[in-house]
Amino acid sequence: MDHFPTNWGRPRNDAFDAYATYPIHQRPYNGPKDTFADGVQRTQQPIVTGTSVLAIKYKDGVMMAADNLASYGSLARFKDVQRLHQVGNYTVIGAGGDMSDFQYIQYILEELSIDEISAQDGHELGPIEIHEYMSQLMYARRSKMNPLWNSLLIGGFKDGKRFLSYVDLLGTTYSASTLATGYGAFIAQPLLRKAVEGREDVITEEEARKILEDSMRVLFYRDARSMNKFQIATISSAGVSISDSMQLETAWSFAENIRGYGAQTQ
Amino acid sequence: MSQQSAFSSPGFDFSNSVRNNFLQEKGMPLPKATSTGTTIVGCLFKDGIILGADTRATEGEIIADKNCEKIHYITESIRCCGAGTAADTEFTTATISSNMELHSLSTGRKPRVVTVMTMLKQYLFQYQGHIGAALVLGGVDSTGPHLFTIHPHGSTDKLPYVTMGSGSLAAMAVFESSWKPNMERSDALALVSAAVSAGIFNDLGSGSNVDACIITATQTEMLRNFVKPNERVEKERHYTFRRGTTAWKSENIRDLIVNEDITLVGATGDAMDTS
Amino acid sequence: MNRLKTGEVNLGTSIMAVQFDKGVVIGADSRTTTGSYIANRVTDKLTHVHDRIYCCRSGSAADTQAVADMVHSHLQLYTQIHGAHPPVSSAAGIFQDICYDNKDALSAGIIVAGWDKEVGPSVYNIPLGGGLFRQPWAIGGSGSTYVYGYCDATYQEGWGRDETVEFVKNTLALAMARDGSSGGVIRMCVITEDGVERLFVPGDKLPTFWGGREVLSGPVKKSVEPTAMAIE
Amino acid sequence: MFRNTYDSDNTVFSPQGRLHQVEYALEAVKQGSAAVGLRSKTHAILLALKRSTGELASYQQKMFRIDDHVGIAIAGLTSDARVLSNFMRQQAMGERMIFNRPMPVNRLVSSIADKAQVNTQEYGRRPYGVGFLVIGQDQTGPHLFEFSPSGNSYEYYAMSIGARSQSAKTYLEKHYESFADCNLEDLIRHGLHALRETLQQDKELNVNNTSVGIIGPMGQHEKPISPPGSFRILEGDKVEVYLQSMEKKEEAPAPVPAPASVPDAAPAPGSDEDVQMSG
Amino acid sequence: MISHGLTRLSLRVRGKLTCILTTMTSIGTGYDLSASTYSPDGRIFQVEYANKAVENSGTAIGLRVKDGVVLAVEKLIHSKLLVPGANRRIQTVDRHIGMASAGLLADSRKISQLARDSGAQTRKQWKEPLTVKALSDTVSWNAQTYTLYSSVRPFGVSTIFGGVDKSGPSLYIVEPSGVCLGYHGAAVGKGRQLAKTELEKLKLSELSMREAVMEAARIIYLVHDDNKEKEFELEMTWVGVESNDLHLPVPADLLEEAKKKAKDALETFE
Repeated sequence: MDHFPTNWGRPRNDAFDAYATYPIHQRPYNGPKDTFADGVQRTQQPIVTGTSVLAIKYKDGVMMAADNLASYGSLARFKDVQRLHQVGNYTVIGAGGDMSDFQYIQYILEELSIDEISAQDGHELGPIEIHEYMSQLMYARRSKMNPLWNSLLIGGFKDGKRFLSYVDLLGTTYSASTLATGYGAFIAQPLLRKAVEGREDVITEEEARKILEDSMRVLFYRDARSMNKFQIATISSAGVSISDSMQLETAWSFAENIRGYGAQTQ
Repeated sequence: MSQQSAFSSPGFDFSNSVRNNFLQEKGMPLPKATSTGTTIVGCLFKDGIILGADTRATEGEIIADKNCEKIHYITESIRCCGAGTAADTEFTTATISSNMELHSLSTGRKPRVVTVMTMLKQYLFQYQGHIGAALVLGGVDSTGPHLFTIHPHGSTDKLPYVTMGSGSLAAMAVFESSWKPNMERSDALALVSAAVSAGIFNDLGSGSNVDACIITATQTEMLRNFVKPNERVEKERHYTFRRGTTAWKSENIRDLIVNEDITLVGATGDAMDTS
Repeated sequence: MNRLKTGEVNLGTSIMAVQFDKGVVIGADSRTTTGSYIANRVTDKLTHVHDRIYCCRSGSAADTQAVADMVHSHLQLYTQIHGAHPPVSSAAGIFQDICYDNKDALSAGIIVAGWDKEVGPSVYNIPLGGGLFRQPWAIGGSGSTYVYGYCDATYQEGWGRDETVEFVKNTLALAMARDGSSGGVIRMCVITEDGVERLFVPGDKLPTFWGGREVLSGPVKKSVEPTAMAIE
Repeated sequence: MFRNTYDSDNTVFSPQGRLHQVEYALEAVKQGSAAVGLRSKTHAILLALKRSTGELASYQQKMFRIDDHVGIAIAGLTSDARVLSNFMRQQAMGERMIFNRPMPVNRLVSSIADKAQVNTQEYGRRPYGVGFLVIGQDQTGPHLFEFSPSGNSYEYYAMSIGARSQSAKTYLEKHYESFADCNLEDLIRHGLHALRETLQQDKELNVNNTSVGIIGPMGQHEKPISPPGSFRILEGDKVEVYLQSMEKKEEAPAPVPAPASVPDAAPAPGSDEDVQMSG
Repeated sequence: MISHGLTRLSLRVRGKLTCILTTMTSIGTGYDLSASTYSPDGRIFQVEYANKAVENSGTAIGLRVKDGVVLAVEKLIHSKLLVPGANRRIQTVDRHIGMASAGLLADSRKISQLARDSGAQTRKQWKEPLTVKALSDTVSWNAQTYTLYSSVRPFGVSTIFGGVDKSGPSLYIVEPSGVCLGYHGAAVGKGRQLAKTELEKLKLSELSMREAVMEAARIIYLVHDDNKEKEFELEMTWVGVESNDLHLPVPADLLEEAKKKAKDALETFE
């Protein structure tokens, strides 16, 4: 018997279990089986998700941006989520992908920070150490077939050096002067590269901010899981600062006189 | 031997599963679990709880038992009706009943219905629905009368009138139309038997007789086969032959007991070598 | 995405919690279904986990009951160890831990709400994957998708108790009217420092909204007022 | 049989609140030949006296590399040292793998100190019978630490352990204020002078019995090191140039202290033999 | 057996005044060789001996004042080769809690490990920072188990835990016996008697953290016995309003000021 009362007492299959009395919740299936059908499936799927994170190097350090949205499928479910997270005094980690896994990562890093503080010996974790740690963690988890479903950008500034690198749910890492995750890799990255590459040591803070804002605007236009409310983090010799949430001006007026999709003119 | 090993691969032999699949495709059914395609109900009345159940057990389209008992004993004043896989319901309630007895001995108190409910739901949740027991739990304890349903995955409901099993829809229809708070004992009993009867007559998985159990603060009354609406009538014709119908010519009686004489050889036996 | 085990008892649900200055209002419908059969039409989905902390359950009935029972037990332990009431954040954190660690095995969407000494009223949302989000108001369950717009348009900060109760009641009534898996009665709790007050709206006394004809009708016949025949 | 009632077991406090078994373990350190460590603003170095059990035997190993940025010199039970140094290597490698950084030296020393503490508190164990001098360089510069079987670790400007280490200590205490600004060659010369103090009267430092461990930039007598500044051990002929630089013993600036003032004479390290486990 | 009973009786009658005497006489009786053995008069000597290890150590004090907690330690310098400031005796347990201890330093490191684990456990289980009280309870519970068995020895440290949590500033001492008590002003180690006397003179609940730093320095300088002891180094940390509720070393300039004032006060005191 399953526990679908509408099935109770009604024949489902004349040859077998005429009264729907089979006890297991999954009805037995005797057809050909997939080789992996009995394997433990642990690679879940992201449920509450964040979209792109952008980051660039500029004259004084690193600047990152991410919007405040956590989606639930196509539902814009949580609209005030911070996806840029400060770790220690020199590092910001920005996350796309599953937000519950990101919260877990934040917890892990908090424990790590407290261990580091407790030592009180003048050693502090910088972006390089945190990136290495995260890449080991992400790779270890994917090797257990149980990945943390995120793509992360880690940016920082320590001992006069800026640092920017990427790590994702597979443990893949790479580094560049501009980085973008999720849809940003397709939409924003070309813009960022054009604006930044070769000019990393020239771009001022104002200019860097403008580059990121322009990219965030395009993402808002073209990424269906994005939102026009975001934060910018700057990491430089002055330390870490994560801005309040902000909104961008967007342009729509050009559309007012568009008529139809072809020959139509009015 | 060498011939054989050359043609059979080492490891597990799956040839039977191929055969079984073939047989099944040809319409040969797999063995089935005995289940209680069932109507079980419970309702609250003025003085306590009345539980009701039909008595049919099925094995596919075969009626395996025409008069089984589906109201199981938990404690003197707590009873539990089971629907689903017969073996699962019986062993589940028996296990919990045993645990309740021990629990009551160790605490020196009479068990409460919520305790039973909690133990049952935790037990079933642990098995994630693989134990196919759908239960109606009722009883009276120091805190009054209580009635619960427990689903196989471990969820519970607390309601004044409940039904479970394949006949639950038919039975619930009766309750939803006629149940009232604070019913008299006789009215409640009639309602319960009407609800079970609705299952018996309208659900193919339920049938035979109505069992009922009335639990009040002071006593528990088990009314086995309270209503027997499907009494089997006497067969109209007999096929037994009168003694002496067949004639015989000779008589030979043999003793089936064989007597044997046993003679002990070397009565002293050899001494055991203990060197 | 069918995360429910086949045949499992489902809280196809509308649940909600809203914070106001002195406390929180939580609410839920009362329908429990298996498939399209209503297994329980008067379910109580507002579950006590501590004196001033409740949760609203959605998803599998078995899973959410088991999780709530575990959290309840944890919080009793907290009180024993610390000799003080647990903060709502701790309760929500325990819910998250269980939901996150067992995300493959559970289908539970839970809203935790309550009042504590440190921060006053608070509402936490723990959706399917085990994330934890603090919100001024939260909705959940299958019915919630139909009323996001209503909530966005209606909710305002700074409400008192009565306005908040009205908001919860209306939101749930709207969700129940459009979601087949939600229905029955509305149960609400007002949790404040002083206590927990239960509110009940029976199924026949739900607030009603537009329920007119949804088909275009022909021209309405002009009813002619019968006039008294003139008697010469 | 025992010196007193309270010294047979590491889980027993004496009425004075002392742990005799731990104190005896400290004596085991003094059975080993001496090691000296000192540091400047740029370098940290170790010097150790190697013993040989006989004409045909090779000289013992007194120094171990832990990682590029850490090295140790030991005094006491060599077998215990191998266990602990192996543990340190694992810790250092773990830190490189997980955080991509050289492990902070103080944490590395603390990790074995914490390991040693357990052996002073739980029944059925004995405290480790070996002391370390640890030199290392990390983000906060060059360091010198002492690890002892009591589970303590301290950071020093200069330190010596092992047999007759008190004599070396006296030399170091007299000169330590000048170490900070020394170049590598001067630092080694100071180290050799200190180490010489621990020798028996008729012995001299030579290329066979002297080891020098260095962390820090290449010195003027050295060939390039890879990676630059990493831990290296100088032995044999490579030590010669430094031995040459020493001043004659009679002219040595440190006065040889009277043997009576050496407080570590308690169990009288009579022979020059190395301590063996079976011993 | 009879004589045993008499001994016990007589010891009870004589009571506390004979404490030192009985300590001495217990040596060599065999009742003081294990934490799992009572002496005939109901004492556990191993725990008392562990206290001796504490008493041989430099003094550590803690002051709980209106807006925070100040911890100070008289760190005895056994060699002038030691790097000043490097070998800390005050440790950090969590962002908001510090500990100062007197006794076997290696044991105190183990205590700090226990304490940090307890912090991590609290954050994991309850998603909140642990309170100083809960921390001290956990550590004392652990310390107590080390007084029960012959297979281990008690911890040879008394630890002062100080921090700021949701109930405000708090200060506790955990002793080798596992006893755990809260204090306004706490002192352990060699000079604790004098330190306590000095602490009692202060109106601790009215002091500010800065004032407490001055007082703490003065007390440490006061209890240090120049004649008997080696050199010492004053180590001081605080947690509270001044440090943004983080456990941090007292800023260098303030520490210097406090040292100077303490030395001046010492001269006038004498």
